[in-house]
Amino acid sequence: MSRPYLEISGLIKRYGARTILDIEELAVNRGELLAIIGPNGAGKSTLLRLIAQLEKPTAGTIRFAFVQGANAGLEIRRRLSMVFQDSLLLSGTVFDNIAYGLKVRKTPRIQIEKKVRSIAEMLGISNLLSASAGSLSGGEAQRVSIARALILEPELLLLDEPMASLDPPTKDLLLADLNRILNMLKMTVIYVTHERSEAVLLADRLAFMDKGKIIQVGPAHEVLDHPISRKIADFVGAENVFAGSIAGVSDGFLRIKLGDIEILAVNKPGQSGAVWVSIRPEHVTVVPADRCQANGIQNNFKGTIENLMNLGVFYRVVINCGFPISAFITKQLVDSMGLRVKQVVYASFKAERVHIIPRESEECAYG
Amino acid sequence: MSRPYLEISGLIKRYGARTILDIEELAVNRGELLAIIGPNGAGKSTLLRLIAQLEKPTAGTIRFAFVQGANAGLEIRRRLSMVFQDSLLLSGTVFDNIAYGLKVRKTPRIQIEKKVRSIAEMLGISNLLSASAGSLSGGEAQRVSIARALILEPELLLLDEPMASLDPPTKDLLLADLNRILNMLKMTVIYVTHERSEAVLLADRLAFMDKGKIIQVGPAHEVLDHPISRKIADFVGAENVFAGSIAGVSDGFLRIKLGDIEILAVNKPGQSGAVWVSIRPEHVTVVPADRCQANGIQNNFKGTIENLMNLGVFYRVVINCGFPISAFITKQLVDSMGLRVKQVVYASFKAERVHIIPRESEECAYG
Amino acid sequence: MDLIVEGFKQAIILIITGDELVVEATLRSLETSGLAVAVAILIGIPFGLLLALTRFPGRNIVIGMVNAGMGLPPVVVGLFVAALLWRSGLLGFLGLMYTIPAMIIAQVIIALPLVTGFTVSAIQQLNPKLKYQILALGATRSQMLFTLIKEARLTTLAAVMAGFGAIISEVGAVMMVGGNISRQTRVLTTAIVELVGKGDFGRAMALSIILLTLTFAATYTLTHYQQRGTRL
Amino acid sequence: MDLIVEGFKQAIILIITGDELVVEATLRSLETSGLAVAVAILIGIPFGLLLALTRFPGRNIVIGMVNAGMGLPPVVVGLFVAALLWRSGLLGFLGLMYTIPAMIIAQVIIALPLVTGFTVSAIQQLNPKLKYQILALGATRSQMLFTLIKEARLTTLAAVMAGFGAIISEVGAVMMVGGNISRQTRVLTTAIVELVGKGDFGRAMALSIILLTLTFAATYTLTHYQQRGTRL
Repeated sequence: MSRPYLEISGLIKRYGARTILDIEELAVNRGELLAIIGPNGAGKSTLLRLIAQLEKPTAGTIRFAFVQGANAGLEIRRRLSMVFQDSLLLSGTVFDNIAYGLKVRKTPRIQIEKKVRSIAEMLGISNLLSASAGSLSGGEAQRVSIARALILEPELLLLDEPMASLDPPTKDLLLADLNRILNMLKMTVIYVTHERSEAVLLADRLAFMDKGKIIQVGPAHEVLDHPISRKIADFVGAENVFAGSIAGVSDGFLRIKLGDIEILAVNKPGQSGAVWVSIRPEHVTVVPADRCQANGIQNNFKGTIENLMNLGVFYRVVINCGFPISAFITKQLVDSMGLRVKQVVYASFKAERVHIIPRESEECAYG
Repeated sequence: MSRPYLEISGLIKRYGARTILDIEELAVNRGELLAIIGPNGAGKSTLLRLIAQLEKPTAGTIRFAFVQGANAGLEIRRRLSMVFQDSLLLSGTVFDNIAYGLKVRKTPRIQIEKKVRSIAEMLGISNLLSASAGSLSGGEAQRVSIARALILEPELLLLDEPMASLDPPTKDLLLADLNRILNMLKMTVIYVTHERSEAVLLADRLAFMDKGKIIQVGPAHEVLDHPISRKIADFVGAENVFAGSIAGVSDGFLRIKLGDIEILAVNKPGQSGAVWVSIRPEHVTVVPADRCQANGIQNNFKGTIENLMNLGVFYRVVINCGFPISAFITKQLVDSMGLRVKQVVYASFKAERVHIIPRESEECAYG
Repeated sequence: MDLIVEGFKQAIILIITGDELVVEATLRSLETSGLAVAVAILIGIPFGLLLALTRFPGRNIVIGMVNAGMGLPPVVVGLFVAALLWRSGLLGFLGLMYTIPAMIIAQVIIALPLVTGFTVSAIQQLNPKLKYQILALGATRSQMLFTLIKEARLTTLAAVMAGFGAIISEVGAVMMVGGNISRQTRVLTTAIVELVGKGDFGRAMALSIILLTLTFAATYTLTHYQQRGTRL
Repeated sequence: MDLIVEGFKQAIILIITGDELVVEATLRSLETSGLAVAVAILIGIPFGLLLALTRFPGRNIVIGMVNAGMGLPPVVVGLFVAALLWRSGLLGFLGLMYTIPAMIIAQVIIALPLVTGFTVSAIQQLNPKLKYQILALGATRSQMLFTLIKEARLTTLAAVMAGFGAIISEVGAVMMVGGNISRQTRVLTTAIVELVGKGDFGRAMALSIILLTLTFAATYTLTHYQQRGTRL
């Protein structure tokens, strides 16, 4: 197999005595979109700035498949481009802004004209080309900023929370367009965000950063479904996380005690002691207690509905079964089953949906 | 029946020659939460400021069930309270901030102490009471701001986009807490937002404002499912909106032509001519073309999947059936049916789910 | 370098030994500018609050005048005060020309737009919705005013410092209306000009050191509080 | 009121008829302050860019000195320049005391911290990430510098205006090192002080009107561009 497109090793960045970034290994493959998520201050933006050669690392190397040697400044900068949270437009027209990167590369005027028109079309801003950059709305400005980066046909596109300043309807539209364009161009992309929904939508692979370190990295669905620490579980929206301890094995299932209650999980070797148990709310089904139950589901708990929150397309139903468990249920199901607060229901989930996180891993995760 | 708790009539606000607000009638009932949604600049905040007696209307009256007379200044201000988008904390400690409204009312110190502790508990900020207001995070500051308003036990609570400055995880938590607290206190509330998700979650009734006017007001589900204009339909997230024209009646169903295609809707008297047709994406079901179809569904269109967007709990599936139709499908269903891009499927929706908006109504809606 | 080094040495000695002229000019400067800034505060802060918080016809014109006043060359102020207080002037009968009150009048006119203007911007730097928030929490109008001043107190202090710094280092106007009369109207700045003319660099430097100490104390307070921020 | 009204009438006549003293002082002021501000621009703008965009040991001390310099009383500048240029001073052999070059030197020292400081804050008012964005679009380091100056050009112009306004209305330093010598070093401000001392309010007002026109032109440009905004 060929070596990774981008390869980071032993990368450290310190400001004075504070270590902002400390990444042992990270690789990005050609054509993939790696999303980096994590709380504010995790070092996500610093990592992008180092990759973009905008700051120098304290130690370590960043190697690109498309340039000889490491940390080579302008040469690398001219092969990639970057979009920031603020649109950072220059004074002048939208055309001037989109053309900027080509102008500094001394591209002939006639070629600039052609490329600007084509990229503006792609982002739906053709009608704005002669508008002043200062007159744009937030969403338009960010489209210009993205066009300004894409026109350079970068080997690697770095996006630093590009949606974070937009209001939700504007963001939804731009996100859908960006998804379409990135799929079409098959560009290699690193996308930094603290919004899990953006990462879920766009990412091929997902890296979770915290306190300067990459805690988990893998295919997006794997990080979402199998977070390796409590903190990641919280961040990727695994709402049902409970402290428990492994009590033994019965009938091939792992028995986990949460206080008085026992949950069955798929048995994997080497599990023992104190654990976090997490069940994603979309994997919990709810049926009224007077109906027949689905068969083949190992975990069934009787409880009363404590809260029904309408989240638009689906409801969050919180059921108190001795412990509070959340389920996401479509509006249609809630209506058809006539669910209401204080109703007695069964909350059920399969043993294979129970994800186990060793509680020792906290020491590592919270650093 | 008793008269409304708050009753607005003929309310007009002009700044110079510009009319910012022009509301013929609006009533709020005791104990309900009325959410006011609409685009920026619709006059939502101006309306709240007028209700809160912070500005004087150019014309019209605002009557409260709990005070004699209209527009009575301090007396009314002391019976309601308001939370803004920015937390607007005063210098000093969190305690000082929460206590402010009681202090200006000369409440005895011992009573203030007790109330502050109890309200801080409710909002989960007991541990912050002696912290400096300047040291808080955005979410904490907004909790203090809400506590500062709730401690006054207002007859009417006005909330002006209280979540708009918070990042999503912080917002989710605060929104859930606010939902719980407001349900518990059964307070009368007007909640202004441009985020439909907040309105969907909290509102008993929903008013849509645009250009200073209230365009539609009614029970939340009614406004969401039966928007009376294209603009409202777009705002409340009815993604499938198509221009069509009524072609006649067959078998008791209304036939609507969209280009070459015909859609069946429930027949209501008095429909004719040019219309907008809207089908909420969660009402569209998708089945692979090789499977048997659900019966009893009037509208079935064969098409190919153009796009599959992972939105977390569910997918948005865009199907091209000659016209592009979006469907929201749970992740579980997408997985179990093995849906993928370019697959040929049936998109189906019931006639009763087709919502019709007269196209003439645009003149009125867009003013 | 001789003159500067020698002057500096002398200056230190003069300050330590309490040279009569040095002490006289320092006290006169503090007296004049201190009184002037006090008067400017008493008028300028309430006036600034009024301008920042109320809307009345002609308000923009008044704000424009305050801004213009902040850029008014002191010699022009000196000219007008002199023309008023001159023997044959409108207020000549008061006999104030070449007295400390004349200098105070000129300095008040110089400092007033600064104090007023800074107060206006101190209040305006507060979030404009803060006023609404305070009222919506049930405050009366005067409770609201009091709370706003409390919130803007640091920036308002900066206003006072800026005014003091400007007038204590000003020379043109005080020379014109005070006349730099020994033991009567001689202040730090006018004395420095006089002493340099005579080639007495030692005394001039002693006075300069004192002047710098006073102005930097004012400037330091100003930037210190500006950086601590008016934001909550 | 007589003195002011009469003086104003006379002033208008003197300006219209082109009174010799009025013309002389005006031209001398424009010449001196114009040259001084030109020198301050040539040194201050590149120096300000350097301070805003690079990090070097001692940078904070230099920025502190620039800020201190912005609050330096002009009479203190006058004292030091005089001590340098005095017959027995370090540069006394140049014979510049009481000449226009001496005034220009003093004015450059007064204007330089203003121009430098405003340039620094003009660049710092730009979004700090703008520099990164420009580099990330493939600009070379000098292309980046050029683009930043272009983005900050309006605020930089304001810096120049502030410098010019400060030195043309200053009186203490130019009097000390220029001496207000008729037909040689007499500028607007020193002439006004002299004329008021003589009771010649007509001429003093004529000069004041010109001075006000010049300073307000500068202030107006300043606020105009400040309000148009340095934000994109």
